[in-house]
Amino acid sequence: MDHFPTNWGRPRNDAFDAYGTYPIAQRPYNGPKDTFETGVQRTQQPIVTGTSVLALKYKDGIMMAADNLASYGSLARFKDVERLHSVGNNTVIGAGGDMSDFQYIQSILDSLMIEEFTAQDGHSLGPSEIHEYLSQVMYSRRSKMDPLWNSLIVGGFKDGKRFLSYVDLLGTTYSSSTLATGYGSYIAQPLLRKAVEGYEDVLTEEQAEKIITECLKVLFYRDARSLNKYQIATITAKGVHISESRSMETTWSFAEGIRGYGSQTQ
Amino acid sequence: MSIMEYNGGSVIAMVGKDCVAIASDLRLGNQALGISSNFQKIFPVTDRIYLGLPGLATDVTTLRELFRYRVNMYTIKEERDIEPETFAHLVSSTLYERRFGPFFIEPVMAGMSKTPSGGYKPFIAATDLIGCLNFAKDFVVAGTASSKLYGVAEGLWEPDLEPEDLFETISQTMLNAVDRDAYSGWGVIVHVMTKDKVITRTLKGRMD
Amino acid sequence: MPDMVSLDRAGPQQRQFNPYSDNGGTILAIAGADFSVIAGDTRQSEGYNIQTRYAPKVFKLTDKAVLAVNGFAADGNMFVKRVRQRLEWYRHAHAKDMPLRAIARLIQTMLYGRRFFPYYVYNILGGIEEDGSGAVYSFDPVGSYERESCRAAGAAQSLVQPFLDNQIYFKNQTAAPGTTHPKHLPLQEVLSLVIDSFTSATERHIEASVGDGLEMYVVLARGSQLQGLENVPNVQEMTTTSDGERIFIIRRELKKD
Amino acid sequence: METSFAITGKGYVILAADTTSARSIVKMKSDEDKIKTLSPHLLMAYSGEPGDTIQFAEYIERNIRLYQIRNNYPLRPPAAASWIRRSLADSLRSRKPYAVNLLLGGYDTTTYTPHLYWVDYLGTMTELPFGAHGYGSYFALSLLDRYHDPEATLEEGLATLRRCIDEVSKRLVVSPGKYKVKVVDKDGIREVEL
Amino acid sequence: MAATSVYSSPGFDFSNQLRNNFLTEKGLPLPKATSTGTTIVGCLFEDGIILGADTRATEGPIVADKNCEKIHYITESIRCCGAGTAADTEFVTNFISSNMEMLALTHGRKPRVVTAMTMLKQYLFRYQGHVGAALVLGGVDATGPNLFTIHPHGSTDKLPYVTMGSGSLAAMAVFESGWKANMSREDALQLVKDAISAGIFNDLGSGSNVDACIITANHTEMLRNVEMPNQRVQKEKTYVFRRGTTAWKKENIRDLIVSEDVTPVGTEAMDTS
Amino acid sequence: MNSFADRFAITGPIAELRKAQANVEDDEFSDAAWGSEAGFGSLAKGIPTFTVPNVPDPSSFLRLHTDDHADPNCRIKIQHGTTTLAFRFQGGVIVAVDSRATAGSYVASGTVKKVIEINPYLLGTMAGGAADCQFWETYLGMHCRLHELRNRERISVSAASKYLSNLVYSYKGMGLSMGTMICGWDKTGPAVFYVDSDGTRLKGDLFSVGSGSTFAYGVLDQGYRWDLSDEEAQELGRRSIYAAGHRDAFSGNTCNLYHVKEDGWRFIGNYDLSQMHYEGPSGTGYGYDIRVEGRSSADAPPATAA
Repeated sequence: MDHFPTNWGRPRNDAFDAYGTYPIAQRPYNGPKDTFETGVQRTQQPIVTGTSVLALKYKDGIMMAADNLASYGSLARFKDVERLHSVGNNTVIGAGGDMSDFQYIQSILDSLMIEEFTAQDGHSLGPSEIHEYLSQVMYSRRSKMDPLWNSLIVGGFKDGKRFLSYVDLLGTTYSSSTLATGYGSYIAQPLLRKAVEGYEDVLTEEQAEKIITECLKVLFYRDARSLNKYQIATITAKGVHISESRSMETTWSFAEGIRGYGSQTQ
Repeated sequence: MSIMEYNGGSVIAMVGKDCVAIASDLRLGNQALGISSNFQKIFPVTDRIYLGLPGLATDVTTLRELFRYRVNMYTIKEERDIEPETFAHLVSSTLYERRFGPFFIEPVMAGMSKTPSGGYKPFIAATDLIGCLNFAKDFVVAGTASSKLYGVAEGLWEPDLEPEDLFETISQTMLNAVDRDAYSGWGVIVHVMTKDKVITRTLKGRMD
Repeated sequence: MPDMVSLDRAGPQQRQFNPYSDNGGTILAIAGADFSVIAGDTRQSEGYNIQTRYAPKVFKLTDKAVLAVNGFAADGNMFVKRVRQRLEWYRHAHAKDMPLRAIARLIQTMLYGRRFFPYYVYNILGGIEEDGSGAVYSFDPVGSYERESCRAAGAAQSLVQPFLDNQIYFKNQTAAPGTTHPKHLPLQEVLSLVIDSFTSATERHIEASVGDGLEMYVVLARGSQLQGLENVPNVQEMTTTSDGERIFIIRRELKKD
Repeated sequence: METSFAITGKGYVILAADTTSARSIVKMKSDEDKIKTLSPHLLMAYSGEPGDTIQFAEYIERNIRLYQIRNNYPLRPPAAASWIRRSLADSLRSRKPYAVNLLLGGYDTTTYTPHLYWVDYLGTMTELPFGAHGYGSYFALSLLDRYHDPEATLEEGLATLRRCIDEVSKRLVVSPGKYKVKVVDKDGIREVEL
Repeated sequence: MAATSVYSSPGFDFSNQLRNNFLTEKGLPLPKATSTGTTIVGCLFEDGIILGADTRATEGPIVADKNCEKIHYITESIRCCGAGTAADTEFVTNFISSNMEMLALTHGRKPRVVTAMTMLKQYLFRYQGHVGAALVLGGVDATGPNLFTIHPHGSTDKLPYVTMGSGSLAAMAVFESGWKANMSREDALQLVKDAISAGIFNDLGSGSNVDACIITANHTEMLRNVEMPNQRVQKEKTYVFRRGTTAWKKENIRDLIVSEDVTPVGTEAMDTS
Repeated sequence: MNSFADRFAITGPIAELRKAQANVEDDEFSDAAWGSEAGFGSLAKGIPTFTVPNVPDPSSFLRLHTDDHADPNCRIKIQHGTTTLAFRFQGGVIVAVDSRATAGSYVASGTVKKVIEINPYLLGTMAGGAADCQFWETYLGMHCRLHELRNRERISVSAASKYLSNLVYSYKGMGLSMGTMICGWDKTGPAVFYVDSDGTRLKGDLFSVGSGSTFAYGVLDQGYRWDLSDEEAQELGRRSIYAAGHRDAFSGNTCNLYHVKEDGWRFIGNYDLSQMHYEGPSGTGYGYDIRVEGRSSADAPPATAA
C-alpha cells in the first residue's frame, strides 16, 4: 500500500524500493505454479473465423441467416461452412467468431440433446433453455479466462412463442426483435431495426426473407470477410428449416463513369 | 490525473432574459493539496465581456496576459471595444494557433453584444483547448467539474430568467456541481451582467 | 522517499483476453418516508453500438426489495441470479422473505467474495425496511455499502447525483425565513425528479449511453396509501404476496439517439 | 527534503528555508543560504532541482538589480513577482527549463503593505497570507490555517514559524535540521536567529 | 531567454510543445479535444449533390454541443462536411474556403471542386494525420457534380455516394440498399435523411438533428435542422428558486452607465435674451 | 448408467455445465450457503475463500482493472480518500473521522461512516479500500464475540488488533488496501492500535491515517497534551479533521466524533465541515478567512503623509 498523502491507500509503486529491501521489495508470489503453463494453449485469439449472423422476428417465428465463409485472417479459407446449426426441433444457433470453438459448442449441444432424450421424462429443451445453458457455459469460460471465442444467436419457436437472444464470449446476453453479430451489428442492424421494429407481428415470411437478403447483400458489399453464398433458417410452428446454400445477384455498376480518386476523368 | 486536473477549477456561463451570468470556483490546488482559496479564473475583458479560464493555473495567467494584449491592440487599431462575437473568434484562433502545443485551458465567455438597433443581447460561448467554438443558447461549462455541471445545469436551467433568478440558478448549479468534484470548490464567485450593470457576488460555498 | 511517481510506465501491463466490458446505462434510487423508487434506463450498449433498446437493469427481488445493477451486463445478470437463488434458499429455510438490511449485508459478502476478481457491477438496493421506512443501499463493486436517501450510479452518475443533492437533500439552499426544508418528499415529487434526472442525463451523455426506455419501480410500505400512483400513466402492479408491501412498475420512453 | 515557509504579519514577511544541500542520500552542506535578497524590500526563497535553483536565482537577482540601476528605483513586489513568473513560464517553454519553486516576500513601500507570492515550477503564481513549499507544506499549511494571524507582531510571527518547524521535524521522515530565517519590513531586510 | 512573442506569425505556434511533452512524459495525459463522432454523408442525384450531417459534438462521453453545424461553407456551390477533431474541421474548411475565394478573385471564375479537394488533401497530407479532419466534400462546378471523401492522412475517394464518421457504417447500409443513379430531388433528400437518421439512432457518437444541403448547378439550398426527431420533452417540474436561496458573503455592483451630473456653476441662468 | 460416466467425464455437456456451476459455488463459501447460516453466518466456519482470476499474476490483473491512479480510465473504481485520527488522553480515546469517499475526482459519497462499531467497547476506523475495512472489521467483530463466548471475557484491544493484523497479512501482496486504528478500552485502560494491510501493527498514543493525515497531524500535534479535558480533546479531534478536510481534496464533508471511555464508546456527534468553517460548533468559525476577517497585515500609512 502506498502511504504517500496523494496516493494514499492505492497500490504501491513497486518500481521504487521504499524500504530498502531490494530485490524483494514486492512480496513474491509463492502460490501454486504450473511449470508447464506455457505449454497450455487456450483460445486467446480467434483463428478461423466466421462473420455476421443476422436474425429477426416475424409473424410466424424467427428467421436467421449467415453466409458460408470461414476466413483464416484475410484469407477466404473455407467457403462451405455451415454457421447455422439446429438444436432439437425448436432451436437454431448461429455463430460468428472462432469456428473450432463453434464446433465444440455444436458437439456439446448435440450430446446435451442426447442426454435429454435418453432421460425420456417428457421434457425437451427449448430455445430459452438452450440459451440459458449457453450463457452459463460462456460466462463460466470467461470467468476461467478461457473463453469460447464466439458470438452466438439463439433463435427458436416453442409453445407458440418466438425466442431470439444473443450470447457472446464474455457471457453478455440480450434479446431484441432483431439481432446481428460482428459487422452485422453495425451495418445490418440499422436496416433490420428500421424494417422490423414495430412490425414483428405483421411481417410475412416473404417480406422477412426479402429484408434479410437485402441486409446480407449490403453486408456482402461492405464486409470484406463475407461471401455471397448463404443459408437462411426459419423456425416456426412447423419446426426448423435450414435452407440449402444459395447465392445472390449483386451488381457493381454503380460507379460506372467514375474514374480514379481525384481529378482524373478518363 | 490529467493535466487539466492538476490545479482544478471550473467555470459555467448561462443566459437569462436580457442578462448573462458567469461563475467560477476559487480553488487553486496542487493536485489534492489546496493552495489558495481566492484564485480568480474570471476576468473582465471589456465592460461587457467576461472571460473564464479554467485549466492549468500557469496558463490562466499567461493567457490572461496574452488576451489583454491582443484586445488592447484591437481597441487601439479599431478605436472601439471588441464585440463578444469577435472576441470569441479571437480566442478561438489564438488557441488553434497552438494546435500542436496547446494551452491547457478551456475558455468560457459571457457578455452582452450590441444589436444593430442599439440594444444589448446576451452572448455566451465556450471553446475546447484547441479553439473549437461552441455557441450555445442556454449554458456552457468547462473545467474539472464539467460533467457535474452539465448534469445540474441541464436539470435546473430554464429559459428567460430575470437577473436575480438567473443568479440563484447559476449559483445553485455551481455550488452543487463543485461539491461533487474533489478538484473544484473552495468558494464560488458569480458575475451577473445586465445591460447597465455587473453584479458580482462571492458565495458561501463549502470549504472542503 | 515515496515520491509521486506515476505508475504508468512501471504499471501493470496485460495483453490478453479482457474479461470485462462496459454496457453503459444509469441507475438511480430514492427513498421516501414510506416508499422507495428504484429506476434504471433500458439501453444496453457497448462502445458506440447499441446492443438492445430493452434490457432491464432493475430487478424485483422480493415484494419489498428491488435491486438495480449497472456496469458489465453479464456480471450483473449473473449476480442477480445468484442473489435471487440465495433469497430463495432463505425463504425455504425461514418461511419468510429476507429483510432488506439482511439482503444488503448478503450482497456485501457476495461481492467481497470476488474481491480479487471483482464483479464489475455497481449495485443499488432499494425497498422497505422492517420498520416500514423507505431505504436505499448503495454498493461499490467490491462490496462496501451504506444506507442513503438517494443515489445514482453508472455512466451518468456524476451528472445526476449533484442534481439530486440539490433537489432531494436541498444542499446549498437556505430555507425561506421561518421554514425548514422537508425531510422527505412526497411520491409524486420524487417521480418527477427521477424522470427529469433521466431526461437531463439523456441530453448530455452518450458513450456509456443512457436512453431508450426508463423503468421505475415503486415499493410502498405496508398500509400506505397509493399517493396518486393510480393516476400515473403506464403503471402496473407487480405485488405477488399479501404481506402488505406493494410494488409497482412505471415505464416511460426516453430519447433514442 | 527541502522545505521553505513564508508568513506575513503586521507590516512584515518572514521567509524561512532549510539550509541543507543534499544530493541523493548524502547531505553535502548544512549551512546553505537559499533565500536571495533581490532588492531592498524583496526576498526570494527558492528550492527545487539542484543547479537550476541557484542559476535561476542569480539570473533573477541580476536582472532585478539591473532594473534598479537603469531606473533608479526597484520594482515593486507585485511587478517583480509578475516578471519572475513570466521568466519561469518562458523558461518552461525552452529546451532546458528551470525546475524551481519560489516564495517571494516583499514590502511595498508605497502602499505600506507586505506581499507574499507563491510561485511553482510551472509558473503558477498566487498571492497568499502564508505559504510553503516542499513536503513540509503537507504539515504546515493546516497548522498555519489554525495559528496564523495577519496582525501578529514579529515575535508572534516567529513563534508561529517555530511551531511549523517543530511540527515538520516531528513528522517528516528526513527533516531538515537548521533553517535560515529572513524578515522584510518597512526598514528593509534582515536575518533573524530563531 | 527567448520570450514568447505576443505577435502572431502565420501558421502553427509550437512554443508550448516542449513544455507539454515534458508534462505528458511525467505521466499527465493530454486532455481530449472536442470531437464529432458524427455521421456525415453525401450522394449524387439527378441535378447535383446532397450533403447531410447530424449535429452532435462530443467531448469524451459528454455531449458538448447538441446542435452544432457540420456542413461548412467552401464556396457558394461547394460545401464540406467534417468529422473528427471539431476544431480541425472548422479551421481546415475555413482556411480552404478563403484560399478558394482568393483563387476565384485571382482567376476571375468559379473554382472547381477538385481544386478544393486537392488543396485539402495536400494540406492534410502535410500534417500526416495530425490534423484530424475526415471530410466529405461536395459541389457542382463546370464539370458537373463532384463528390469526394478526404481522410485525415490526405487520401481521397470519388464515389457516387459516400459516408464518414462513426455512424458511417449505418449510413452506408442505407445508401447501399437504397441509392440508385439519377434519383429525383425528393427521393435523394429522403435517402440522405434516412442515412443520417440511421446514424443518429444506431450510433451513439451521432445524434440530435439532421442537417442537409442540396447543391445544384445554379442554386445551393442549406436545410438547417431539416428534421428534429430528438427534441427534449417538457420537464416534469419547473426549477426556479426562491430569491434568496443562495447564501452569499460579499456583493459588488459595477455600474456600466457612465452617469453625468451637471452642476451648474453660478446661480443665474444664462441670459439668452 | 450415464450418470456414472458423467461423474468422471471432463468433457461433454453436463461436465461443462457442472464446471459452470462449480464456478458459482466456489466464489462463495462452500456447501451450507443456505438455511440459518446463509449469508454472513457461514463466516464463522473459518476464513472465507475468494475467487482468484485464472491468470499468471492475479494482483496485477486486479491492479489493471481497479487502480484509478495509474489509469484514470480503469473501469472498476474502488472508493478512496480519507482522514481519520485517534488519540489517547487522560479521559480515554478520541476517534474522529471525515466522511468523504472519492472515486477518481468524483466525490462518490459525503456520508460514509468511517468508524466501524465493532462492539460496545471497540471501534475501528476506515481508510483505504472501503470494502476491505468494512468486511474485515465486521469479520473481526464476529470473532470478538466468539472470543467472549469462549472465554467469558471481553477481548483485549491488543488481541483484537493482532487478530486483524494477522488476517490481512495473510493476504499481503494480493491488493488489499486498509489502514485502520483499532481503539477501545480493556483491562489495561484506553488503547489505540494502528493496523494496515502491509501487516504493520503499532501501539501508540496518537495516530492519523489517510490522504489528509498530514494536515490533521499539523493541528493535532500542536494541541495535544495528555491532560486535556474531555471537551478540549473533543474540540481538538474535530478541529484536526476540519483542518484536513479543508486542505485535502479527498477528505471532507462531515466529521464523526467518538469518545471511548471505561464504559464503552459514545458517539459525540456529526459535524458538517462547512458549518464548522463558517460558524464552528460554538459560534466562532474555524475557517481562516472567518477567523481573520477584517484583520490586515498592511501597515497604517504614516501619520505625516501629507
